[in-house]
Amino acid sequence: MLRFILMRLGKAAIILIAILTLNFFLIHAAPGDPAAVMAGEAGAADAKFIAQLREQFGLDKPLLTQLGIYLKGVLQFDLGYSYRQQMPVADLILDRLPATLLLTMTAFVISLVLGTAAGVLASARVGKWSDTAISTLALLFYATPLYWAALMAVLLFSVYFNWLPGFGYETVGANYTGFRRALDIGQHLILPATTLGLFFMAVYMRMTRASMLEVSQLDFVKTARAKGLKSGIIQRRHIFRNAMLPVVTLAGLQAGQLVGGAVLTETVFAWPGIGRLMFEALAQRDYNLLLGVFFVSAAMVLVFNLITDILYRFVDPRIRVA
Amino acid sequence: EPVTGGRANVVIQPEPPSLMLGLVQNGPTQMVAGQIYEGLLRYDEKLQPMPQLAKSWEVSEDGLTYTFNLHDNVKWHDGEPFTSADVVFSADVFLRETHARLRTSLEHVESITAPDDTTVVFKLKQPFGPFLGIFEAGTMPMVPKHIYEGTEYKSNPANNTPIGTGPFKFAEWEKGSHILLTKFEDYYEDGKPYLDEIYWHVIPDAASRAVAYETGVVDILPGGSVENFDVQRIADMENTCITDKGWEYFGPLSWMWLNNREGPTADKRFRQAVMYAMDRNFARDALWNGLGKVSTGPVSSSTRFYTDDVNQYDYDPEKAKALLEEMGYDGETVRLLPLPYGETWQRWAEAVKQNLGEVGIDVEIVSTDVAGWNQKLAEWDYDMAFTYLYQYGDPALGVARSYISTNIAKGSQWNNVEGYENKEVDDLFAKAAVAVTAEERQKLYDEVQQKLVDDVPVAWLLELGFPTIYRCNVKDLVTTAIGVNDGFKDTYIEK
Amino acid sequence: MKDPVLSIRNLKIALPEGADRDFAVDDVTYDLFPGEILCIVGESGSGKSMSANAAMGLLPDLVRPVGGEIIFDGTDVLKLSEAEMMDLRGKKIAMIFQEPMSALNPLMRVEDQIAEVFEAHGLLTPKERAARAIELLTEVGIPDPQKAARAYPFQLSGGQRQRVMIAMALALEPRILIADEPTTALDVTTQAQILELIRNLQEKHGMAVMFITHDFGVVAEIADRVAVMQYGKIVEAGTADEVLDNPQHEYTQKLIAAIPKLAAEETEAPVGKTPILEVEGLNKTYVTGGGLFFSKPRVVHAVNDVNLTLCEGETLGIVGESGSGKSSVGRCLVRLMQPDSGTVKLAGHDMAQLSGDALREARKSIQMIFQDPYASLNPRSKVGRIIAEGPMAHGVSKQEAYARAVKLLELVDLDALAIDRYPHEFSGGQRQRIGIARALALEPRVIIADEAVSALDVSIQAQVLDLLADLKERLNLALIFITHDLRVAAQICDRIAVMQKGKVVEMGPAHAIFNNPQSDYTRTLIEAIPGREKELAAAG
Amino acid sequence: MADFWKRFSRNRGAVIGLAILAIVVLVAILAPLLFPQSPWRMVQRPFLPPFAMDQYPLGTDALGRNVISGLAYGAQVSLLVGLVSTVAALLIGIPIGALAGYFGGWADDALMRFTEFFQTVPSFALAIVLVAIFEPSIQSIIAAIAIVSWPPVARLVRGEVLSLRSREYVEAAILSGQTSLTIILRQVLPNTISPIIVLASLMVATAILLESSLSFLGLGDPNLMSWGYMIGAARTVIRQAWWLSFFPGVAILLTVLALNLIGEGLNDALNPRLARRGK
Ligand SMILES: Nc1ncnc2c1ncn2[C@@H]1O[C@H](COP(=O)(O)OP(=O)(O)OP(=O)(O)O)[C@@H](O)[C@H]1O
Ligand SMILES: Nc1ncnc2c1ncn2[C@@H]1O[C@H](COP(=O)(O)OP(=O)(O)OP(=O)(O)O)[C@@H](O)[C@H]1O
Ligand SMILES: [Mg+2]
Ligand SMILES: [Mg+2]
Repeated sequence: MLRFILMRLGKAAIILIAILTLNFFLIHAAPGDPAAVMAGEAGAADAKFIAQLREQFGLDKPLLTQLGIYLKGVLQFDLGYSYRQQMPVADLILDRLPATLLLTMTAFVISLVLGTAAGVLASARVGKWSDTAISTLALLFYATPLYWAALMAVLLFSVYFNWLPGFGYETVGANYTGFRRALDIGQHLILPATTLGLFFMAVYMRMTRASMLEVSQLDFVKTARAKGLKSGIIQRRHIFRNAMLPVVTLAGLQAGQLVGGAVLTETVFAWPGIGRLMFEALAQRDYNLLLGVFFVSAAMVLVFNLITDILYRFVDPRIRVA
Repeated sequence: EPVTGGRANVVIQPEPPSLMLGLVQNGPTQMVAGQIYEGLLRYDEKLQPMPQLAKSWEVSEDGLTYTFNLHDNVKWHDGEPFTSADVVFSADVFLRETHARLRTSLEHVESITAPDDTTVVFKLKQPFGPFLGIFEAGTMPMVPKHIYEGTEYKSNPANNTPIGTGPFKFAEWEKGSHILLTKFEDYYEDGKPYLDEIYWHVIPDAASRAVAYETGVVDILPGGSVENFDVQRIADMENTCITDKGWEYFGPLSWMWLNNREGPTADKRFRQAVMYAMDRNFARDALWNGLGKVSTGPVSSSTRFYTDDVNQYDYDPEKAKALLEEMGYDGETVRLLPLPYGETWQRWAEAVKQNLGEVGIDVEIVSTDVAGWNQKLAEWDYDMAFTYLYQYGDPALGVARSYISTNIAKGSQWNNVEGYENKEVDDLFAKAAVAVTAEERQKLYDEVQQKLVDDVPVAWLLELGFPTIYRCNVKDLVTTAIGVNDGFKDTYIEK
Repeated sequence: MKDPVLSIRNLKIALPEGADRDFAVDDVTYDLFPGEILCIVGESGSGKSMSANAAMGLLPDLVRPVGGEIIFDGTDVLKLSEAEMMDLRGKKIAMIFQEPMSALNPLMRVEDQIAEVFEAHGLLTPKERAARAIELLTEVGIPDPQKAARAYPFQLSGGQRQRVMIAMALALEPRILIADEPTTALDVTTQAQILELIRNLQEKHGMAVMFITHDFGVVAEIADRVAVMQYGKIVEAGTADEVLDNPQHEYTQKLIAAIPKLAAEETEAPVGKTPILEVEGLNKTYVTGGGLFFSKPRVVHAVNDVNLTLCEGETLGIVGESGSGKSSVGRCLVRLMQPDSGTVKLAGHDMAQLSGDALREARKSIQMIFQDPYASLNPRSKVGRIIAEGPMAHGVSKQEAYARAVKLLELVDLDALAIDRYPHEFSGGQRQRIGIARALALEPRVIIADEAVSALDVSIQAQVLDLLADLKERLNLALIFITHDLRVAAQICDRIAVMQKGKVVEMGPAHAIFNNPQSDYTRTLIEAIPGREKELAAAG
Repeated sequence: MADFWKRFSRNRGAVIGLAILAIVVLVAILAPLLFPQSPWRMVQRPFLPPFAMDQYPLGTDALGRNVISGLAYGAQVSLLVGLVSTVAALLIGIPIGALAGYFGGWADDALMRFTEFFQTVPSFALAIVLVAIFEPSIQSIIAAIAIVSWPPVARLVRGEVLSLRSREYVEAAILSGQTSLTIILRQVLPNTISPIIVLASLMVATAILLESSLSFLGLGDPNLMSWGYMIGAARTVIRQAWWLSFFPGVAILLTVLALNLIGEGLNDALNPRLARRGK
């Protein structure tokens, strides 16, 4: 097991380096450089000023040298310095990461729990009107553009009914502490997490439903019925567990992707996460910061894949014992 | 009567990269750090200098020697006393290295000296008309010598906990969320500031900012915080005041760079046609919610030495068509760069495209992000491009730079980007800058404005109005030409 | 005679719309008596499983009984509620299925799956259940029952899994055991063991067993009484002896006649002396798993130093249990797989060393007929194209290739119009003929038939075997016939090679192998052939 | 074909989806006839509410442009982006998947690592970066969407090819002397068509969503009126003019929904295993 994890980590490291390298070249291929942006923001600049900035950031060195320096830093767990924010990239990201994780993991749990529950329910009533209703509803959520749903949710629940805060991470300035603060954050979390979660719920719902139906056709289900087991037990113990295998795989892929993919939600809900950080870094060509965000979100994907694989080993004895 | 106590909740957008005003001078930094750092002077709505760190000043007859007398009880936020040595260090050492805009102005300065702890003397090489206009915090912020001298300025750890002399000191910065400033108890002006603290809320989405005001989370929306479409709706709310004052020093003027070097835009008639083809009144009403003014030329009406005695380009598509006909425009596509600063600018580009399309000019919008836009301008890779620039109260500081031929150089978007070359204009600007009397300067600037408006080196659009919206019980928010940027010193909240 | 435990009366089961016929089971009546083994035989799709499933209330969705009754204990099972049915299942009637691979839940330990039977009927404490599970496993003869109880299904062999299934079925001592082709997926030797086990348990517990099979060999081995089904109807029923020795119905007669006879005749081998294919020192090892980063790989020595010679016009059989390496040998010969070492001389040229165009050229003379008549034809190509593709790839013009395809279709007794149809429009036997035509299209000298008739029903099997024998004669082909069915091998082969664990353990003329096997392994194989004793008794 | 249609039409949702899609396609094609004026043209006062003037049934936007005309032209963009980027993604994904699956070994390893790599980068973020870097235009958007959406195709095709590759008819083709290329093109790929079609129909839907998301973030082609653009532009005025974001949102919703329904229908009709279940 340990060996397996180490192997996987090694492989992940290689993928990460590859991703960083690709992105490094991509970003440098883009027009514009951070010095110009910063000069621009300063309200005035001359060639000397820009040259100063470029030198300060090491942008005057050959590209490959820059890449080398960067990767060397990364290998020593140093993600570099953000040009624009004048802070270590790692600090900036760590600052924002909890918010993103909170949002995406809540959304993830919502989507997984609701999705599988709905999927199981629908599969149990396949062909009946309730199946159609559940499936259609899920499909509707899936077909709704995320940002649009978010806008409508803000309009409805925040502006019109004024039930929930429509943006932000917490009530700024309220200085809540302890439980009160958690409650406050929780309230802020409801809208973004639900809109994000409902979208992905559809994916799990469809997958669970299909998988349940597929598994219920398998021979061992017939065996179980021949034993005289109650259909509830058969559903739970035999069909559900087997049907969850592909869902687990999908969930592992999704959970990681969510972290880097919450840009839209974070934008609409003004959620201080790394998705937004990335978007800002991109517009400002804050190379190190952008690469850092990519690094972290790709690492998240890999971590979640690894967790899935480990989980999978627990669920599926064929892999565990082999 | 001012009341002490209370908190101001203000929106800040975008989040400033740093609060060290000596190193970074972008808009949001100036707004927040303007409470932390101070300059020697402030300016009233008429751009007349007012005391700040300098309680008084004299200018010699010949216009070459400027003497400033400083307050003697000023302390830095860390308790160290502020003296003339700090001024000399800031202006002569620190800012010369870090502040590109100031550096240009300081080229006129021969020496900066401190005869005693509360006196500073600037000696100029030759008279420089706008010199008294460069002492506000954003242009010449005072930085603590005892912290920065001999260090690597940009990586000094103190940059994260800025130390100034201003009415508020830095307390906390939750990145992506808020910045908190608290009252500086040892401030040198008695009883000021009135507020206990200022919360700057980082809310990156314009609609969210509007909601934040509506739901009472914030009380002050500095200019540009909400989309223009929202201004009226919010202004109509109860207990809400709105002012478009506080931008006089900056005099933000928008225009389209027109590439004078090549393509159809190299032809003066084409450029004039562009001016006639644009319905700028519509743009102001539809996009800017009726705020701001249609510009008459290169100088903002709030800037000194403005004149409206120039050719007027009213919306007249027929005239535009005639001009195009005359020059024999063949329908060549021109590329238009919008300003990547939000929806309004995007819409504006679309409206201009539509306007120009109606007189037969084929426009293609090239969309880029901030970095791409900067680069394209700096590399002159455009045909037409939106922008807006500050004027800093005086044509010599904020106008000439865009039109004089010595300022044509790739690599910057703050100079003569359009590539306009006119010897007469160069001469007039040069003379006007060093002329001693205001009358003399006015005459020269009248002439140069008329010439420029005839040549249309760039297509002027609007003098932008950036209204500040606030609850009416927030008093004395905008008291100077710099508005919110240094306003909180006087602000109090009525109970 | 005693009263029947289960009595099926005029059962009629309707199939959903669009099925191949209206009723899966049409007016079927039969009885199952205590203490007897009733075999239901018939070809695939004849409705054997349906009637049994109906008794368990386990019919597939949309398949409904529409008439008749199934009397158990004096009540009509068809009228029971689902709750009553649940009580019946597992406790009074138990069932085992064909596929041991998929009939157990892959995620649950064996003991838990057995314990579930008790749980389902609310019997015993969890501890007792576990103990019973081990007792049951011991009873069905699983080696090391303690360990097997803790195992997951994938850790057991097919035969062991089938034993687990039986243990589960026996758990509550049901009065009826329904076994739906429980040995079809197993090797002959394992099959023999399982049949014996069922027989013994039946005697010990005095159950009634309904045994479903399509194999008359199995019937002869195990049945007390037999019911023969065709198209959803019972065409003949009686005691095993009556039906096997003296079939009345035409269909039964046909089926019995089609069974390949075991006794290989001592033929005058028509073997030309010229060897066409000489195989020497062939080796093939599979390494699976492992990969770039993963755990220890699994190594299987599938072909272990195999030597073979095939002469012109000869048929060489390769027999052996599943996994013994038969297919691997065949695939190495045609180079669908690269052997690790050894030479394969085809008419003097070493195939094993060729590659690229030379290999393509050499393959013209050695072709293959595949097992699965469904998977061996591209469902998206028309038959004409399937046959003509080979010659065209070797530069024959399209017209000529198609003309040849028509001839070949006639040769295998198919209509020339078939070239314009898709494979799915043909029956299994017809498809196998198409496969044969395709193999012949390149005018090969050697044909390898890997389980070419295993997937076919007996009657069709007989036809295809006849066709092969006929073609071989007419075209002077040499044939390598790979099969696990010794009866088939006995019928068609001149010489036979017996494989075990990658090695050829015995090779010789067919009659010698059957009548005078030299190795123990061959002997076990032969003894395990179902129905052999009865056949010998009849012959002898 | 008739058989296929019969099975497809048994799924009521799929038929509804097809009907909706047909309408969208029709509107897209007829847009220039229905609305001869450019959708960018400022025709009335800004923020004219819906149903106030017959000529502008869905009102006007912040610049007084006709919303319904924008919707019609937006349909063109959405469908174009959806289709072209899907085709592009298929053109990348199918060869990679087919080669990996057919040849196996190190080729498979290399190609799959490559694919995995693209799956590890958060796809929406990558799309944003690509569009920003190559500057927003219809080409760059299509390219970016294709680049982030091909990996599932490659995986699907690889899986299918892997299982088809050991099918006996493929082995028969090898024995009959056909070249690898012929075998891939003639024997293998035609049999992967069904799942690819199903996947493709869903990819078109995803691509439309992706395009609209990019436009929403201001990364759309500034010279083309698209639905995402309309919502993005309307976001800031959502309070005073709900209809500006509402209608294009509904348009996207319906189109994506339609494509998903069609995808499900295709799946039922093309997947014989499901079809037999007689759902
Ligand atoms: N789930 C199902 N849905 C619809 N029809 C079915 C289903 N299962 C079987 N059939 C049909 O019912 C008929 C009888 O099937 P049954 O399974 O009883 O045959 P069998 O004799 O057991 O065949 P085999 O030897 O192949 O198992 C066949 O025509 C078959 O096609
Ligand atoms: N592609 C493969 N990769 C790894 N192992 C394989 C492969 N093919 C076969 N084997 C293993 O090699 C051994 C011999 O397999 P082979 O298919 O030759 O047996 P067989 O005698 O044809 O069996 P059957 O009667 O089941 O067809 C088996 O243990 C099998 O598991
Ligand atoms: Mg059956
Ligand atoms: Mg085999």
